[in-house]
Amino acid sequence: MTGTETKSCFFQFFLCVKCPFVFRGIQPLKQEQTRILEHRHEQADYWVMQLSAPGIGPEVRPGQFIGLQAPRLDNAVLRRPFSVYRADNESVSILYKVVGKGTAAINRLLPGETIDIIGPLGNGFPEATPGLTPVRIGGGYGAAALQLQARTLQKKGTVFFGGRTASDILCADEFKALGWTVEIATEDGSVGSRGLVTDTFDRWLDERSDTDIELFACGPEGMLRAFGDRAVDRDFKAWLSMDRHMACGVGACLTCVIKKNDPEKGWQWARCCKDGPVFESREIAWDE
Amino acid sequence: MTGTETKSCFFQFFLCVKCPFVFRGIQPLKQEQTRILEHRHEQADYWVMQLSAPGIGPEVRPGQFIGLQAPRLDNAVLRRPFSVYRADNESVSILYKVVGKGTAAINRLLPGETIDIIGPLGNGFPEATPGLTPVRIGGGYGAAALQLQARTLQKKGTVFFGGRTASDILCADEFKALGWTVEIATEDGSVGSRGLVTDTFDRWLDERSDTDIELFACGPEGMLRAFGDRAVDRDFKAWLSMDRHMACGVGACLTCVIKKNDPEKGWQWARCCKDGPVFESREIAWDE
Amino acid sequence: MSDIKPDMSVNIGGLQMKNPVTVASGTFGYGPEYAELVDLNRLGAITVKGICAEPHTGNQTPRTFETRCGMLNAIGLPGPGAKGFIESYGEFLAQYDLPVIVNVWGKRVEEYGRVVEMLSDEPIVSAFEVNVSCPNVKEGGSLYGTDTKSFASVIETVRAKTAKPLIPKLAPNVSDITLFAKTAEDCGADAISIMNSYPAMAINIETRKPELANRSGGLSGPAIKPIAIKLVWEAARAVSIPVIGMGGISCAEDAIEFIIAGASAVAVGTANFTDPSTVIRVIDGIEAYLIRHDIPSIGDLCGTVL
Amino acid sequence: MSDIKPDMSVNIGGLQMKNPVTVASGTFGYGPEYAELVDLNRLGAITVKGICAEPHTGNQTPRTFETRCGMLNAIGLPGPGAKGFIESYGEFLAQYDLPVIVNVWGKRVEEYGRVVEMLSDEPIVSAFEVNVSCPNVKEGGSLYGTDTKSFASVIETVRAKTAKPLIPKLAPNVSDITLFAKTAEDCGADAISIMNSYPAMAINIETRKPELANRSGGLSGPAIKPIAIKLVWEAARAVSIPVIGMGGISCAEDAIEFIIAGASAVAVGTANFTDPSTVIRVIDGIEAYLIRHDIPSIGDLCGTVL
Ligand SMILES: Cc1cc2nc3c(=O)[nH]c(=O)nc-3n(C[C@H](O)[C@H](O)[C@H](O)COP(=O)(O)OP(=O)(O)OC[C@H]3O[C@@H](n4cnc5c(N)ncnc54)[C@H](O)[C@@H]3O)c2cc1C
Ligand SMILES: Cc1cc2nc3c(=O)[nH]c(=O)nc-3n(C[C@H](O)[C@H](O)[C@H](O)COP(=O)(O)OP(=O)(O)OC[C@H]3O[C@@H](n4cnc5c(N)ncnc54)[C@H](O)[C@@H]3O)c2cc1C
Ligand SMILES: Cc1cc2nc3c(=O)[nH]c(=O)nc-3n(C[C@H](O)[C@H](O)[C@H](O)COP(=O)(O)O)c2cc1C
Ligand SMILES: Cc1cc2nc3c(=O)[nH]c(=O)nc-3n(C[C@H](O)[C@H](O)[C@H](O)COP(=O)(O)O)c2cc1C
Ligand code: FES
Ligand code: FES
Repeated sequence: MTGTETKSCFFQFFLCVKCPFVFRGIQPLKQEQTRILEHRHEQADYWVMQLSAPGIGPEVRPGQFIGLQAPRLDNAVLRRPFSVYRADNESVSILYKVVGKGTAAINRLLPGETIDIIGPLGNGFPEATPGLTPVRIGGGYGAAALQLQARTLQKKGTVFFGGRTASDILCADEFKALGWTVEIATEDGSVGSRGLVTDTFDRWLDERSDTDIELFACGPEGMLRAFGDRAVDRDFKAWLSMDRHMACGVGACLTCVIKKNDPEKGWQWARCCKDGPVFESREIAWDE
Repeated sequence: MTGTETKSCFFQFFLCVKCPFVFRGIQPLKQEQTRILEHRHEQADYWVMQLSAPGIGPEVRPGQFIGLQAPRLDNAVLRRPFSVYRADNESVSILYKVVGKGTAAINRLLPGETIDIIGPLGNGFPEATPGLTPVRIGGGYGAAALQLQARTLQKKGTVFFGGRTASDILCADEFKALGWTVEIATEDGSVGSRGLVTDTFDRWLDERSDTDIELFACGPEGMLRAFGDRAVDRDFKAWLSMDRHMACGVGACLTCVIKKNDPEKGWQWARCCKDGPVFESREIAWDE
Repeated sequence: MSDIKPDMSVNIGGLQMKNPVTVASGTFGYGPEYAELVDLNRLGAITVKGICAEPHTGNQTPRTFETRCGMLNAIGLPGPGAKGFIESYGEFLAQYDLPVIVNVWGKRVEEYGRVVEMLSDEPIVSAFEVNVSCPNVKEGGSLYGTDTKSFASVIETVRAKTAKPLIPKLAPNVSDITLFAKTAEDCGADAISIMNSYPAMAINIETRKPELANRSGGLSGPAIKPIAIKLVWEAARAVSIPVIGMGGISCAEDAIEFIIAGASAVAVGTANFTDPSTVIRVIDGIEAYLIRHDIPSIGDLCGTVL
Repeated sequence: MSDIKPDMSVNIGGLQMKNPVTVASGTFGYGPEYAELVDLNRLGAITVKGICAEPHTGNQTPRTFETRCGMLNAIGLPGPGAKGFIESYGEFLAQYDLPVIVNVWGKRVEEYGRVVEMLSDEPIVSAFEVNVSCPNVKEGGSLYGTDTKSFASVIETVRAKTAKPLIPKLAPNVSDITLFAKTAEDCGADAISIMNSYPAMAINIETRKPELANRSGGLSGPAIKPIAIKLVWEAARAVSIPVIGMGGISCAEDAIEFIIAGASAVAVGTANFTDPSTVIRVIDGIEAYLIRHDIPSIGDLCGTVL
């Protein structure tokens, strides 16, 4: 949804009905057989995989994701969602962490092998508001979507990374290369300051004279919520990319629903895959 | 069973009870994690795979088989049975044809990858009877078990291969190298004489002055049965290695049963995996 | 092999379909969701997500969980209600050459009647699939599907409300599916569909919590196909109304197996998630099979198991 | 994490097992078959292939067929009969420190009584698992498992013939498993086991013949695990006798899931074919889990689902 409203509806179900491309502009969803162009180790459990995708690559907006079918994993029925980490006219890349059977199967693939993907999925981040200072908050693989978005911006800003330890901090060098200020906090102090990234951010914010900032965040839910709270308290906008278990990725199955505030009913469901995954902090009805 | 009888029993179930190794001598069944040492194309859909197997390799008798778990085939619950094609102190090899999902999965494996096998399974061929002329009949991958057996013999004989076309004829050169006479018949005449291998064999037999032969055969059931009939008619012994769908491979599940003649009941079941896979033609109660 | 195109069309109790393939309710949304990936005009019909008279919120999350060769779902039938459905999707669906099977449910017998009544005159609605077998709503659902009396009362009630094709969707968790198939036929159903997802559960052994917020859910996907084939085989022989078969279809071969077992049409469910092109591959694959085997019409294959 | 070894022993209605793991009937023969690959002394118990009073030949072949994440079987309960079993395997089994659960069946109620009577005094027999749920024999089997009256008459009959632990094995294809669990308890059963393979079918689309000679068979393996977990969970809460859980267990995590759902013991079936070392890995894995989670005894884990 991310900002645009047509008319209020049950579950936002029919937003895309009259014109299925209303939120996508001219970019329709595609299913594409891709070839692995590169598959390299990034750090710790993180890997980068580049896929040939001349159909999907040029259409991707930052914050969108793809649904990837793990080949050779013959007992899996669901695709795995991954944010787009890089996209160009010929390819898309993902930055992924090996956490379970699907990502382990993907990890065994070699360049030249084929992967079936659908995308681009979701609405991605909204356009950055001119005049506001860009702030980015990332945890773990959340850095992937953020840096793709940062690449599209003229304006430089500050990015805050948080994690348990050094290996959870990704893409810091890329942000530096783009000219951004990078602030890092790890719980064990193995890189950056020791402690929570919220503390680093609070100190930074306290030192500023204004709150003319706009925040885009992607990371674990606890982190997103903490920054969402700050956005409300300190009166700035925070666009949060939410992570939900997904089955279809296209809005059909109603697996990935998330509670959105609703003036009449208290809350109503929105589909993280189709209506999100990015929501403004005020839209989200956090669980008690 | 192959020749040895202890006492008549229901299903031959308790043959191995008092001493589980009675038919195996000192060679117990083993489960072994093997590494692929070599994986090469033989011809058409046939491949040879050599596995490191210092536990099983030295124990194998010709005509025995292994139960191979197709790695990466995460939706399969059953092992696949393959005759041992070569065995030495360090390894076993199989000669296999890609026919379905299991063999296709095996086919994708590379040297260095691991495979879990159990073996040696079944009783294999009995000792060749001294004084009798060895005759071997093979079709398709049946050649694998036969040539391993031929390697253990001093005496040379004649091997007959039959198949639809040239690519179904395997191991002919190996038999020649062992000093055997090789007779080939293919239905399309692409190699050897055109026609059925039974015809070639009948002509050969008619030319002989005696029937002091002993026949070992491994191939499609139709072929085995045709030679089994000849063995009865012409009064020689034919040891037939029977192919049945298998689940456990060790005699536990009663999937692979085959009808054996029984003087009292007409027929009784025997387990192809445990009591076979080799049966003397007279033991088999062929279906109508 | 013949040169003439085989006749793929089927008539499911009055519902005319250009080919025997639809999608399973709840796995394909209401139409727009997959419209960019799948040419809706190719489908024999679309079966939309379960609708009841009023809007419904469904269960809490997590709502699905992947299992080996299958998945659990306990979505809990959220939906916009009968009015909301027509308002939101009526115009969209009318653009296509596509019969619409509306899957309906209710918490009480009268609610089944109400939703069918509300939708029966809508031109966009081609047929009703009556879900008496949802494992994921406490009310009604599962009872109506496993007790022949309650089942009959639901079917009689909806039958009185519409002349459009009526297709009860049977519950799989019964000892004798033929009792329900016959009851459906006796109560005037035009066809039956088999099977809904099977009541099932998964528990996370680290948290000791069920993997679904609803605790249990329904198992679907390739894992259950052999169960579905058996149920379709038994039911199809017991009644003379057509059967729509589903449960684990992920390729044309699976669909053909259902048809040989006795299904007149089939539905692709979970496989839409695995691969959205499945339903098109199934349609093309069935046609190719008919051509390869020189079978002039799909009806000639139905129920031909030996 | 604790240093003391957890207590793995369980008592299943009078049957004392050193750990909660047995094998599923029909997947492990009578003992000798896997004895070269699996150290039988490690098992909590062995459950042997179904035995009836007289020798039985079973079904024609093909008898099994692999499906996605599972298999179908229609072996048809061939076996040496009660006398043949003792003659052939009694001495062999007596060599081990291994309780023997004998799975019994009959074509009629009296036959159930007869096989139990014939075996009850045999010292080698530790307990009876009563198979009222075999999907692959026309007679009795499936009826006894899906009709509470017939079920009760079987259990009462065998109960009268033995004082040894009696464990009815429930059929999964019922709408309400708790009815059968309670009936078992009421008829004096000491425990119940859940589940048998699920009635299912596969058809070869080229020959149009069923893949099994018996046409239909029973589905087992990882595919059905979520169904079994749900049944065990429901049954265990309905009765106070212990439940032996099975259905698709292929690793320690699967077994632990059953135990958390309410099973007091578990059985490994189809996975013996996939990997004969499964049952040992399951035993070791459960113990490791108890140690890792500081759980002093396996009983403390049973039924702890939140
Ligand atoms: C919109 C979106 C974007 C994502 N982008 C990325 C990315 O750029 N890089 C990346 O590494 N990961 C990303 N993820 C998470 C990724 O999808 C999961 O890590 C992956 O699906 C796990 O698959 P698996 O089979 O390896 O894990 P499983 O074996 O299925 O499960 C292992 C663990 O992962 C968790 N998990 C499973 N599915 C999901 C899911 N859909 N979302 C979150 N956690 C899950 C499970 O709860 C479990 O704890 C994204 C998820 C979403 C919803
Ligand atoms: C004792 C014995 C020894 C064997 N030795 C060899 C050998 O040396 N080389 C070789 O290539 N093959 C051998 N086979 C056959 C081999 O086991 C099968 O080809 C293999 O299991 C097929 O697996 P799949 O998953 O590729 O086929 P599937 O996808 O399971 O089936 C494909 C086709 O193969 C048939 N098939 C499946 N399982 C078996 C089986 N157990 N036996 C026969 N046909 C089957 C099916 O009916 C089907 O037509 C042997 C079989 C037995 C019983
Ligand atoms: C996510 C999901 C949602 C479902 N929702 C419904 C529903 O609303 N109404 C219904 O009758 N069946 C519903 N079903 C069941 C399917 O229509 C189908 O009967 C079942 O999934 C078996 O088919 P499959 O194995 O091809 O998925 C749902 C299934 C899934 C997986
Ligand atoms: C080949 C085979 C034979 C079986 N024979 C029997 C039997 O004789 N008696 C019985 O009660 N169950 C029998 N079963 C059912 C199993 O004991 C078990 O209940 C079922 O397979 C589910 O467990 P699993 O998924 O771990 O295999 C058999 C199962 C298989 C696969
Ligand atoms: S994952 Fe299906 S609706 Fe979002
Ligand atoms: S395959 Fe199990 S007994 Fe032969």
